[in-house]
Amino acid sequence: MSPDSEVPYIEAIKAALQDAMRADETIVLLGQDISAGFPFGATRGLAQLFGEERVRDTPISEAATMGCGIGAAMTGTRTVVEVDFAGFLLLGLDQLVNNAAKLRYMSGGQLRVPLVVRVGQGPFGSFAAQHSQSQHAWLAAVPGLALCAPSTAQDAYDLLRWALRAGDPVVFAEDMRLYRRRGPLRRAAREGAEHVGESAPPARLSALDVQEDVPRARVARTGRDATAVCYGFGTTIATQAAAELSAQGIELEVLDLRLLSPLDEAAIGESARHTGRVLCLGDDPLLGGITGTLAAAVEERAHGELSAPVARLGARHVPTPFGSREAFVYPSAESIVRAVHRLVAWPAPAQAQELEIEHGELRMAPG
Amino acid sequence: MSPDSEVPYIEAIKAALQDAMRADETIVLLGQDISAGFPFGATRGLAQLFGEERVRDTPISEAATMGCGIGAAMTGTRTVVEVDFAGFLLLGLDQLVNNAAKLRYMSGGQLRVPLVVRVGQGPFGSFAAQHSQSQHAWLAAVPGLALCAPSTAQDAYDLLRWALRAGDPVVFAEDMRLYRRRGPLRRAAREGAEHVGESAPPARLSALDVQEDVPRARVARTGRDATAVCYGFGTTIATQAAAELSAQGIELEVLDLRLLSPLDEAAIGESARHTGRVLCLGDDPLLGGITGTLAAAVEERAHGELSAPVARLGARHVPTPFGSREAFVYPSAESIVRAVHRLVAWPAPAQAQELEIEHGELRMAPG
Amino acid sequence: MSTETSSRVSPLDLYARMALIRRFEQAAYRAYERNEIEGTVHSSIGQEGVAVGVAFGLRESDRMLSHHRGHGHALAKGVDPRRLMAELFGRATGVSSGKGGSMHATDLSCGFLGSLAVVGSSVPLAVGVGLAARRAGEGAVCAVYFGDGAVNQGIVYESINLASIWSLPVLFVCENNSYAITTPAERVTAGEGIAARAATFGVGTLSVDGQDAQAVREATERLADDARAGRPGLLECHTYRFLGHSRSDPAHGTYRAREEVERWHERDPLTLLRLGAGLAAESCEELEHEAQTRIEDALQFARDSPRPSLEDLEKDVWG
Amino acid sequence: MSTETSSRVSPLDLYARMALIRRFEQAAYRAYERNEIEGTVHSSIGQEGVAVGVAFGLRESDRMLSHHRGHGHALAKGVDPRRLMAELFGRATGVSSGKGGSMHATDLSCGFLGSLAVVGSSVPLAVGVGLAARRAGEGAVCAVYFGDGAVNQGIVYESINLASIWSLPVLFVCENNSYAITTPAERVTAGEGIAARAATFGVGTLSVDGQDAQAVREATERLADDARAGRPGLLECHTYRFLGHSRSDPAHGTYRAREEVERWHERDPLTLLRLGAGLAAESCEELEHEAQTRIEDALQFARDSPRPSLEDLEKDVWG
Ligand SMILES: Cc1ncc(C[n+]2csc(CCOP(=O)(O)OP(=O)(O)O)c2C)c(N)n1
Ligand SMILES: Cc1ncc(C[n+]2csc(CCOP(=O)(O)OP(=O)(O)O)c2C)c(N)n1
Ligand SMILES: [Mg+2]
Ligand SMILES: [Mg+2]
Repeated sequence: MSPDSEVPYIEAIKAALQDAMRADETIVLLGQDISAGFPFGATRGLAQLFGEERVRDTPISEAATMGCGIGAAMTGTRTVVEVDFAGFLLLGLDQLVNNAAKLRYMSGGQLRVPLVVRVGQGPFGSFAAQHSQSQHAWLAAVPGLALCAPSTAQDAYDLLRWALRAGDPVVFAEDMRLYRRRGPLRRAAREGAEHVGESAPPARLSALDVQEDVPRARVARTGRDATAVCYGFGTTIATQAAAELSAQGIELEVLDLRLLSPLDEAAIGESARHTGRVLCLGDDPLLGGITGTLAAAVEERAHGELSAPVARLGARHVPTPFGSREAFVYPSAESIVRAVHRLVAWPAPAQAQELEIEHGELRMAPG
Repeated sequence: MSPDSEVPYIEAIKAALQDAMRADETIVLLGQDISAGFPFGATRGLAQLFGEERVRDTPISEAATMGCGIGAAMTGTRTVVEVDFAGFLLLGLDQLVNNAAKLRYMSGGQLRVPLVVRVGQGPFGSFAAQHSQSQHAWLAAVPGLALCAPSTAQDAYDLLRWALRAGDPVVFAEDMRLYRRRGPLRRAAREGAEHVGESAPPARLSALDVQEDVPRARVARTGRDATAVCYGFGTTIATQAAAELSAQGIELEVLDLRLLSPLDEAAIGESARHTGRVLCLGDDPLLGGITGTLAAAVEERAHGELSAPVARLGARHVPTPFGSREAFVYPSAESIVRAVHRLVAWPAPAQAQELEIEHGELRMAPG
Repeated sequence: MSTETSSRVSPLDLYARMALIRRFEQAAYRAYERNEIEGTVHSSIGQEGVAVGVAFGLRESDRMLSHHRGHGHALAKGVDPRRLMAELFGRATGVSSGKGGSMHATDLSCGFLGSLAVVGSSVPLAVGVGLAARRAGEGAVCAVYFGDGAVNQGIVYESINLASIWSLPVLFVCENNSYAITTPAERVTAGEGIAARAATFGVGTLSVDGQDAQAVREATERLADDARAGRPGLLECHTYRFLGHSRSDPAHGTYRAREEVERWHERDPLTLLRLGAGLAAESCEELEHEAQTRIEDALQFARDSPRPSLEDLEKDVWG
Repeated sequence: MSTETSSRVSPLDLYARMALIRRFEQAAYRAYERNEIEGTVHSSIGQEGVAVGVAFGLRESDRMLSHHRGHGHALAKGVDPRRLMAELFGRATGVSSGKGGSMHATDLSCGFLGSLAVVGSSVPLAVGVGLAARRAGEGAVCAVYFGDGAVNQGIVYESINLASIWSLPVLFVCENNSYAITTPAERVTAGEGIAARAATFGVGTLSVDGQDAQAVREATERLADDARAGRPGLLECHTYRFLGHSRSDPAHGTYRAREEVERWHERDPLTLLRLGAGLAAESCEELEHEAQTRIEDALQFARDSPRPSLEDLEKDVWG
């Protein structure tokens, strides 16, 4: 692969798995139909390269597979468990939350669980309510897990390489809408050399004292008028919206969080203070979802320096409907454009009045 | 039971089950050791009253038990599934989230699932990390579920009676720290007569259009200086804190949400605009937890009418440690008092400066 | 023996329904390839003997739950092909108002409680349906389908155990088509298979040739009668899907050898029934023609139907 | 036969370890009643034959996972009673630094990977441990305990299946004490029980008298040897807990008849071994005295130890 070729996100994931498995012989992959690379191709060909001992097709036993991954990880075999759709993660959630995330703590530090769980997120393929869901707040809220939500092919590669060096469990949330999107990819020449960008020094990110280097948030596009705080597919549509807004003379800064736990609140505060107007984007519902945490972080880090109330755009509070109607439930470039228009117009007299009547006006569902 | 006797919260739950089972012959209880009333006594004696056909001891099969409850509920047998500790809920979560919450939607309204899931929340009994957790944001974020978090014996009774008349699934989150607390209890003379207080008309609460009457939030104590937005055990400690603060001349309003989904945002806005200073209390972590949603609702409903940044108090971002050390992780009356002191002092010059240096200062973990 | 059913079922009835399913699946698959249908389509072509044998072995008042490969189950239970096709097309006239799609079709009017997409997850629901039926004194059995892939989901065993200790009217039907997507059953399923496993949980079990609709129907009747009397049962049907798992995999060439697929094609359930029951060629052709007409009508109905409105999409969440 | 173990194990060794466990459990229970120990204490009194039989049937390099009733398992595997008692007391000197407590004790130094509180949830971990051991070419077996109550958790079957298809060195040990809290096993477990169930998943199974430590040890050796050679096994041990489930239920009078409890008291594993192996009364008394001394020392150690600091409580979360 030449350094500057554009590859799909899913290929970047495969490249990361392949390079990491080459660098670290302990790595084992577990998942359904992974030797065939079904359904999205993330593991296609890896069984041929590394053998079926390391690329193991599992039965449809999500709970035991997760538990098996944990047991192997805690005794020296770094494990990657693949869960194709968010909906199926629920079956292994007891193992992930009660065991993977807590074993180190409960054992007084004796056990470490270097497990990576790759899980598809978001709506994709019109598979309806049970397949399509977003679990970012859920997973971020579990002490003992880190949560990656990469938005580009390069980040998919770099963050997965990083996750595969971490000493503790990482959930790798892959927005399925990104799988086919292409982007430049530079693979690491040697172990540890990938481009995670600026990495936080051992520091207090969010509520957590972290000893390891953690990739920081990244300004994906600079702007002066407003900030979109986003991750995963949100970064894609925010960037699209930014281009459209720019043509209208509005410069939207796009802050790509990359990780949701630990959360780079310092970067959120910085961008919020810079633009003074912030839109927090998420794919889970506004009630209980990640946008609440992001908005609170903005307020806490930029209080008194905002020119408009923090706006949120999340999923409608409905299960995902079947078919292309799913798009109706989630934020889009269009709904971002609309939200930013209102943010930058604040406090336009008409709207100010509207807000007097109906508080919470700037808390938006898409459409 | 005389109308004004004080009874423990757990007895109020039992009374609600008993009265509801008398009024509605279809109700069946499912759970482990429930005929013996183990472990907290919520069902003690009910098997004698209603027979083992209606009070069914299950094997330790949380997933199938939840699924069985759903199947029965959707075909005419209203079911109450008991899950003693939050940690065990994870085993039935696929059934709860992918089936109970979505079947009505996915079937175009043909299926209704009048299931009530009673689940213990919070730390209790020093049982350590796997037993003790709080899942309020998780459950509130599931479209298709309602989430009750009653704080008093009367509310435990009233809200459970309400849940047992609802047409759709309700998760009944019982903070285990409340089980032994006593309060007055008035049982409903007849079906539907319980005191759910003011009930919302079919209305848009949170992001959800709700046809049924839904119990509203309740001002548990009025105050002019600051508001604690809380639920469950949080209401108890906020009320304790309010008494202490009152002796110091600070009047804390305590807004007891009662339900977290649908969320009574109008009541939050009203109290926030009234006092201008708000502390949001939760038992899940600040990152990804319910306090983010609550704080965002405050900002959205009371923007421009607040005299201080919204403060949050949630769980530390750690698993629950063993033993009485668990108290260290969760908010307490003392940490509320400290937080309110800082809220009402805002913007005291010294602190204002402190906030300049360290944003997010008013986002507090306990202690 | 459930005389209520056996008496009224003729081989021609079975054939007619199988032909209907076959045409429906072919039409749906083509519509899917033309992108008229979104999402995915899991075809049951080759497995019609199971769908029809089970449904005709049950009473009309019995209930059914299914999984991701459920069109045939639904049609066999009596779901209107027009409304099922409309559901696949995501139209408001679909059985689930177009909000469920291929994997989430429900039609309460004929006891088809629904299909679910999470492998194994419909199985415990059947236990609850059985419990409710028993409490209502209905004598209705609930049959629930799952595949060979689902036999390694623990919830299946939890469910069988529950039905067994509570003596509920539940019939567990394992549609063993030897593969879960690309994975051969024997590579991921240790030991003696689902029937032997289930027997140790105290339920009655039968294993039958799923290509033989009559054998499936008879076995279903026996186990359903037992279930009604308080002994739940498990029926394993050996069958084969003639097409790939879904669009993304070919019928053969990767994980299945061409010869294997061809061998199974020789055991087409429609052919087997026609020959086995000595059905006249013309009768069969007529039935197939009828099926074809109904399916064309169903396609037209689906195409002509509107999608759910945005308002509809916010309905039926809670309250 | 695993000569490495059998040769070095004398009945006196077994007796000594059972006596240690018995004294530990008695002391812990009393400390719990005095509120010196918080949370809960699940006593294994009456079940020492299983703990010691299994641990002594394994090699020192083998690993073990346990559940909520795990003190005996830990001590049998070699965990220091001082540090285990300190863990129950929630002290920083405990094996898990006082952050895990009675239900979450881990001591990697002797291959005791830990106890977990969610019923059934440690079982799949053993499969992973077996996988890692096999990949490392270690030849170490991982034994994992669960109770009769856990046999209705589906994850147990998923795990047995996984170990079986992958031929992993795992020994599943069901400690069948006939009750899960107040619930008799036969009321919630249909069919033929865990050994028969497991056999259909292709693993080797043995059922033994759990009160007979020597029988347990021999069965463990056999199954562990098989597991090392690539055939996982399941050992069911019939035993009884002499006390209630935890503090809140009495030993007898509610769900267990006094006579039943008394009948099992006659099958005390210590007495059975003393009589069965013809151990001299003085030797046994001496061992019990020794155990008593060690446990008193352990208690003192626990009491004298500090609790974890608030700083410690924020450690070991992530990164
Ligand atoms: C819990 C879960 N895991 C994975 C999937 C993805 N998936 C869909 S169908 C399928 C194979 C099912 O095989 P089987 O049960 O044999 O049914 P068949 O497709 O052969 O009819 C898988 C793995 C799923 N839907 N649910
Ligand atoms: C998943 C789960 N459900 C329920 C419980 C509560 N609980 C603790 S111990 C126990 C009984 C376990 O019985 P068994 O497996 O027979 O072990 P024993 O206590 O008899 O040793 C139960 C139900 C739990 N810890 N985990
Ligand atoms: Mg199959
Ligand atoms: Mg037991």
